Amino acid sequence: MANSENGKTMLKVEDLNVYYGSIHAIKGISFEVNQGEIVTLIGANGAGKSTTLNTVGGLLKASSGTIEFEGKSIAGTPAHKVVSEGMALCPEGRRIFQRLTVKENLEMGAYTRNKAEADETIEKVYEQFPRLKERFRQIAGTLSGGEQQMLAMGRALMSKPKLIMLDEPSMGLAPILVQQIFDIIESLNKDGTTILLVEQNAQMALSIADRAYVLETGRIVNSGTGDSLLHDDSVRRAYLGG
Amino acid sequence: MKRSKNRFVNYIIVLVFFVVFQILLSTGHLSSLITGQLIPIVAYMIMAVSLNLVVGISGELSLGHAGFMSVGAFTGVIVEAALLSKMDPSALNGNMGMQMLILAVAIVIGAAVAAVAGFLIGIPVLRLNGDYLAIVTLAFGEIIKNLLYCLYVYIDDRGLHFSLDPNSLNGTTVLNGPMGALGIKKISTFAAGCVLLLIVLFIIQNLINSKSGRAIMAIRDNRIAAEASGLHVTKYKLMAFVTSAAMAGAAGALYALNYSTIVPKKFDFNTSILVLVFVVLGGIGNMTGSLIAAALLTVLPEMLREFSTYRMLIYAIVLIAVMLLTNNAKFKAFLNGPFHKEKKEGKE
Amino acid sequence: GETANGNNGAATTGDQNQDQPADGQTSAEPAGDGALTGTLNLGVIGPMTGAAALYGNAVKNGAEIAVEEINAIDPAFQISLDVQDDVHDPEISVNAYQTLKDNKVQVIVGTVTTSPCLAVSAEANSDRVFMLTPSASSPSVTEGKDNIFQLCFSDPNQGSASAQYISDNKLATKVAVIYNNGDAYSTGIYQTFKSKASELGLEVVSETTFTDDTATDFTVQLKAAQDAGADLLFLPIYYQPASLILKQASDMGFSPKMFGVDGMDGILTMEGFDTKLAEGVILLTPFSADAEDEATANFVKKFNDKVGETPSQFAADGYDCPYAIYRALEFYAAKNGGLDVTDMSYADLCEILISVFTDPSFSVDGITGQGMVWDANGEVNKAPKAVVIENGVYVGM
Amino acid sequence: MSDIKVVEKPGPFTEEEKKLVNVPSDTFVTERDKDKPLVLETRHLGIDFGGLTAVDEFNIGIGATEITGLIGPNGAGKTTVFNLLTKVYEPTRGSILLNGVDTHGMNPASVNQAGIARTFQNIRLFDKLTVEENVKIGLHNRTDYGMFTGIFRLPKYWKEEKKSHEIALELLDIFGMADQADVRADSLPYGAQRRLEIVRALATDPKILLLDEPAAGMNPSETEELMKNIAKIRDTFGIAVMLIEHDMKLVMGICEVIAVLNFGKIIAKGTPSEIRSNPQVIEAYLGSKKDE
Amino acid sequence: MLTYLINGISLGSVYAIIALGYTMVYGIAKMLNFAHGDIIMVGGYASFCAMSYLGWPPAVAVLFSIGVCTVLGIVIERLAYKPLRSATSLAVLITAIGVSYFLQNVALLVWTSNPKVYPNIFEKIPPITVGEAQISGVTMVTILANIVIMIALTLFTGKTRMGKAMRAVSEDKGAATLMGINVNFTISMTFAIGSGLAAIAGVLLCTAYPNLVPTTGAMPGIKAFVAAVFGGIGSIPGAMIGGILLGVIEIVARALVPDVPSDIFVFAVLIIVLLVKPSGLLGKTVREKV
Ligand SMILES: Nc1ncnc2c1ncn2[C@@H]1O[C@H](COP(=O)(O)OP(=O)(O)OP(=O)(O)O)[C@@H](O)[C@H]1O
Ligand SMILES: Nc1ncnc2c1ncn2[C@@H]1O[C@H](COP(=O)(O)OP(=O)(O)OP(=O)(O)O)[C@@H](O)[C@H]1O
Ligand SMILES: [Mg+2]
Ligand SMILES: [Mg+2]
Repeated sequence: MANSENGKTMLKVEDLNVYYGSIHAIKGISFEVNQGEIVTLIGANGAGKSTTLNTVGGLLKASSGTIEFEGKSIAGTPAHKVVSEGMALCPEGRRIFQRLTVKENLEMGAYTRNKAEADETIEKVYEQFPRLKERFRQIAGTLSGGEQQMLAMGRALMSKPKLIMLDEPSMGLAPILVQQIFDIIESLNKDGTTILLVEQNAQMALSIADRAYVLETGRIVNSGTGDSLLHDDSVRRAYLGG
Repeated sequence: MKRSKNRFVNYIIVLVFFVVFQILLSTGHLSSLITGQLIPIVAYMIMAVSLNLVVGISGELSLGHAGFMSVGAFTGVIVEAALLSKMDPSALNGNMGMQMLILAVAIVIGAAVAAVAGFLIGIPVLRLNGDYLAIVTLAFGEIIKNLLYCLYVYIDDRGLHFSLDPNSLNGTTVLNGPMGALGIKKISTFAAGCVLLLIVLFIIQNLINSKSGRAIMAIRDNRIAAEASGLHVTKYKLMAFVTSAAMAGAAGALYALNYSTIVPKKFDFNTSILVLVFVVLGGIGNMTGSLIAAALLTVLPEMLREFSTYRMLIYAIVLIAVMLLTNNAKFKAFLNGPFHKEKKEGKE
Repeated sequence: GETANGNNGAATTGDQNQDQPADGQTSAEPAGDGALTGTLNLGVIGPMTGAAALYGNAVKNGAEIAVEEINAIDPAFQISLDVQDDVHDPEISVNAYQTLKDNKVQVIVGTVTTSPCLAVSAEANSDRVFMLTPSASSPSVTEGKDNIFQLCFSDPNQGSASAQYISDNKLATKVAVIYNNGDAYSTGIYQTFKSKASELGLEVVSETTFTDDTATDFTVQLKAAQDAGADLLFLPIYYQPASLILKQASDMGFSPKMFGVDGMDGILTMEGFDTKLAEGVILLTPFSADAEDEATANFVKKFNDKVGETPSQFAADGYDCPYAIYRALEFYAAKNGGLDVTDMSYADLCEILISVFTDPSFSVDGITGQGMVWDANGEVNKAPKAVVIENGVYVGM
Repeated sequence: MSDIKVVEKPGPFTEEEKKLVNVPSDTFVTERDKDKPLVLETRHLGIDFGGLTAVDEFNIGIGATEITGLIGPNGAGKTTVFNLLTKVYEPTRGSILLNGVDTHGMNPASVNQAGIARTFQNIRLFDKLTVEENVKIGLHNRTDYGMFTGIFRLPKYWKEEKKSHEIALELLDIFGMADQADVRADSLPYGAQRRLEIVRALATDPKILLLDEPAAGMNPSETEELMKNIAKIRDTFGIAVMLIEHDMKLVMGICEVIAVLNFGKIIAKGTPSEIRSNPQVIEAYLGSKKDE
Repeated sequence: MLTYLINGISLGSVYAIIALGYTMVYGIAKMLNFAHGDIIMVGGYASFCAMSYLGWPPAVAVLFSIGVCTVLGIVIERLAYKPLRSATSLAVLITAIGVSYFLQNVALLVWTSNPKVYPNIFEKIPPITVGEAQISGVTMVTILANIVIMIALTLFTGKTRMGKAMRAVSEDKGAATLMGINVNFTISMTFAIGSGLAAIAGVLLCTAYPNLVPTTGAMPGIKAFVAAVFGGIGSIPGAMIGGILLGVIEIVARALVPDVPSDIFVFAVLIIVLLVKPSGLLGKTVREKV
């Protein structure tokens, strides 16, 4: 969390509105993520965290509002182009390619890059998640829940993004791995990757985040540095379990 | 709650449909075309709601529904011929009661035989899923059609005879291979069709709203969870499939006894597809939609007759356009316009 | 100048003489002079789209040419044609029929194909609409229906005539048959051929079948015929599959005599067809586009101009039907001191036409037969012509 | 959790058997269940997927009203154990005894009818049915009328439907969901979906309830609520609960006995405090830097 | 018997080549493209017109026909299927049926119902005689084309970048997007290739059974669909094997039981095979992980 001071704005979202049919899920939120930061969105179930990430990542269409990535509006840009510009999303529910093998899944993650670079990154991912290396030929759909979660994260890393958005990366992971995941996030950040993190585990998320936003029923109700929110009473009561 | 309200909507639709057209019919305000189409429309409505039980409620794609209709149709014809051979043909003229009795017997037996066919094909086939099930039902429909091509049935003084040899025909021919059934006595009536449709709706809708129907839908939504909740999957899939087959059989008998001749070829893949189009267009799982789509799409090609050679072309374009429109989010929102607001207000 | 004008005027007045009194021109008087006047609404039903569109369109085009000619003969009598598509489906065919009734059609030419015709003829029979089918050849079409008539040979007629012809001319000793057992027409001819053949002592050594769904590969059927030592192959089928059979037989080096029926006519006119394959094929057909009589030549030319194709037997049947009806009405008018068909009910016309068609003294000369007469059953009586294909053209036998 | 007393109950194995296979310990049951028969026992249970042995020598005995935790690293085979118990997978070896009856030859449906109900790691609801209908599917085998009665709406239909409506609402009320009875299941928030799955499983009137990561995706306060409810379920219905969970607060908070799985084998069994301080478990699962 | 086998293979190789296109589109776009048979028909007409009316040499005509069908496939996909990306698969199925009717009726208006006899473009290839039977030139070309296309498709989907993208798209379009894959382009390409293959199939079908009418593609299309399922839909070698087996069963059944329509046996064997192997001969059964 060191290099946030001189970071210029990497992602800027303004007055974003998203509907599911007639359900108004995101009600005009604005936030930004600066280069080199870890920013986290916290909020109860159904607050709209995943919706926000999916909209930024291009899986959902915003009904209004602007999304700028590195100064360029990406609201109308097709999602796959945004990926090649350096943004990656590790979506909720993993969405790995069930019938492909572990290795093929990882290779898909590096679709926008050339093979040599990809081969290099894959070794790094294998280092971070040795289980994936052990199982590189297994059909991904038969992996255990936690293994799939590792694969999803590994796949997102394969594109070597400038900005990575992680939707509950620790979900379903054993405590020992949760710790590891947060370590990985921090080390990624040290290597210069900007991170937008959504976590149920608010405690840990806030403790590594530079800044955080609190989302409640589609609106941002609070924001500040990770530390300040960690000690904010209302936040403690609502999201940290007392 | 919503579902049970819909149920009465459907009965009312059928009743209104019946009353309006019966009045128009008896006052001579209907064109010959519409008059002639009333019974086929009712038969297709039954086909559509029964297929919807399989496709919409049970969630299986069936491409051979016309096969069951065919079984019911030809069974119905044979039953009629067998019954008529036992009586003086003139006794039937003007004897509405007798006609209705024969029709009822033909429909019931047609439905029963179709149900048996559904059971036999259902037991093995329902173990498959998705497109594999679809292809097997398609295969079943084609097998029925081809079997009927070489089935010859006749009645002589020793009774009813079935044969595969065209040269064995003797006495009164009932089924003549590819020529199908000839000289059927037309005993179907619009009123009888509507009664049958109401019965079918009654059975299907009450089934859906009973514990069995819930089980069928649960299996559709998540087979593994349904098993884990103690449901025997095959039993309920079979229940939907056989019920649906029986109703298609009933529709077939009603349909067949409205024409003086029917041919096996009528009940081919294209007819199965046609009924599927009714179901999808009317909305999968939506019985009201099935009724309306069946009626409209049966009449549509006839309404396009003035375009002569462009008729089927326009039909194809209409079909594509309707599919695109009904699946277009904006268009849907537009259709739901007024309700839209209500919902929003209700929520906030 | 005066006379010509006068005639034209007469015709016009004749047409509308319900509204205005005739202005002194006797030729326009409806009754008394045996003239046929008025406008006849004539319906046609057949497959104009779908897999059998070929046959329906041939009939339609033929009928249209005939109607143009008839309308040019005498402005006092006009036919207005109403063509409806039935996609070769009995249900839709009945719909087409009902549409024609709604359109106030008075007489129907149709339907083109057999299965739909069975369904429609039953309706027409109970409604009392006169129907003349150009090509639906099953005897069931006319059986027990006094107002349904055929212009084509009936299946038994063709089936037994074929057997008879083969036997009489000693064309073969061992006969093989390939027929479409998913098709009423083909199966119908096969059945009567078979019984006549056994009656005549013709040996049928191989009987094989196909359906519309499997009408691509005939090698098995041909092999069976070849293995059975057949020296004649009887093909009671339409020309489209027949063309494939001829090709595959030739590829196999199997060359028995080929014998077809009226459905075979048209084979020579298929675009791109190698007529050498059909060399020596014999068929019983009432029509030959190569016939040299004036009527045929005239029709073939007009058809060619209109559609750009040589007409098949279906087209010829379609052409003869309106003429047969026209002649029948003329016949009646002449006998009964004139007839104005405008707004006549179809039931009245039906009785008139039945009486004429069953009148032994009524006969029609058409391009599909000279002196066609009908029996009370509705079946036509005309001489089947056997032709053999030589050098790509029909040659009478 | 200090009030829980765990006693050793003679396990399913004879002394000889224990020597043959490496059984870490005998079955533990709470004092409460000491005199009641075990609800579930497994012997030498195991399954292979191709070359991979996902579960091996899984031997456990569960007391009649016990809350058992099944924990272990990702891919250890926990979910697979549930799948074996509920016959989603047929075991490669070993046997499962439910109330002393071998479940061999049963299918998922009959195992459920025999008394095992479960939830899934990836939520599996009947999406297009309402909340109440989802619960009624759970009540299916307790609703006593057939297809014919259903179609013709005979008096029994009304009686039974009324009964299951009432039970469904009662059950939903445990989680305070009765007011959402008419909502479609797929429009519920994630947490509520997890709860509904539990209610549905409960509705099948099980003797043992298997919960696969019930707290996944829930925030701390929701998790706390869930803990209370699990205890409440056990108390009200007097059934056994076995749960898989990675949230240590929940596991340590409500489980009376915990089994730890690693590479398909049980590496430790014991009370929460025993497990918490077991060096093998810390090494393989908890991690040394744990923040509790 | 050998004769029947060879004849069966001749017929089957035609089914196989159609099935390859079917399975390709199904495997990637996860839709039953019932209009595939009609694209074959258009391919037949396009090459026929090029040869007969424009006098182009067969090779050029075939290329022309591939071009026409490829463009047609892309256009159909864009106009009719793309708007339904998020709709149920049944909606797409019905639309495909609509497209099928549309193509047939356009063909009816353009080329009329009068059958065109397709020229034998492989006349120069002498048939091989095996025992009593002959393997015709077109059969040899068809079998060769099958093998080449099968290998090419397998390599293409397995090895190339585009092929990889196709596999990702077939699994999960949303996730594929997140990988940077242009989903719309990928699906367009799938249809382009599938339709190009349809053109080749059209040429071979019409050469083998030279009878071209607007409904020419319909029945072979359904048979090929059956063949693709038979072999395990989505599996490329499966489509080829399924097609050939289907042809052999059809011919042998006809030879052994001449009185009964051979389709009865074809479909009966299909049902039996699927009961024994629920995902077709070479289809993979993927057990759902719970
Ligand atoms: N596909 C959908 N259709 C309709 N409504 C949806 C859909 N997905 C989400 N919603 C609704 O949108 C709102 C926001 O959901 P979202 O998934 O973004 O929340 P979240 O903050 O990520 O919650 P969680 O912690 O459960 O992941 C919720 O009210 C949810 O019910
Ligand atoms: N059908 C299968 N085919 C092959 N391997 C499988 C299959 N099912 C599970 N496995 C493997 O078996 C092991 C155990 O999986 P399981 O799902 O039981 O793990 P788990 O303990 O529940 O892990 P998690 O906590 O991550 O959910 C894993 O390594 C998984 O990859
Ligand atoms: Mg979320
Ligand atoms: Mg698990």
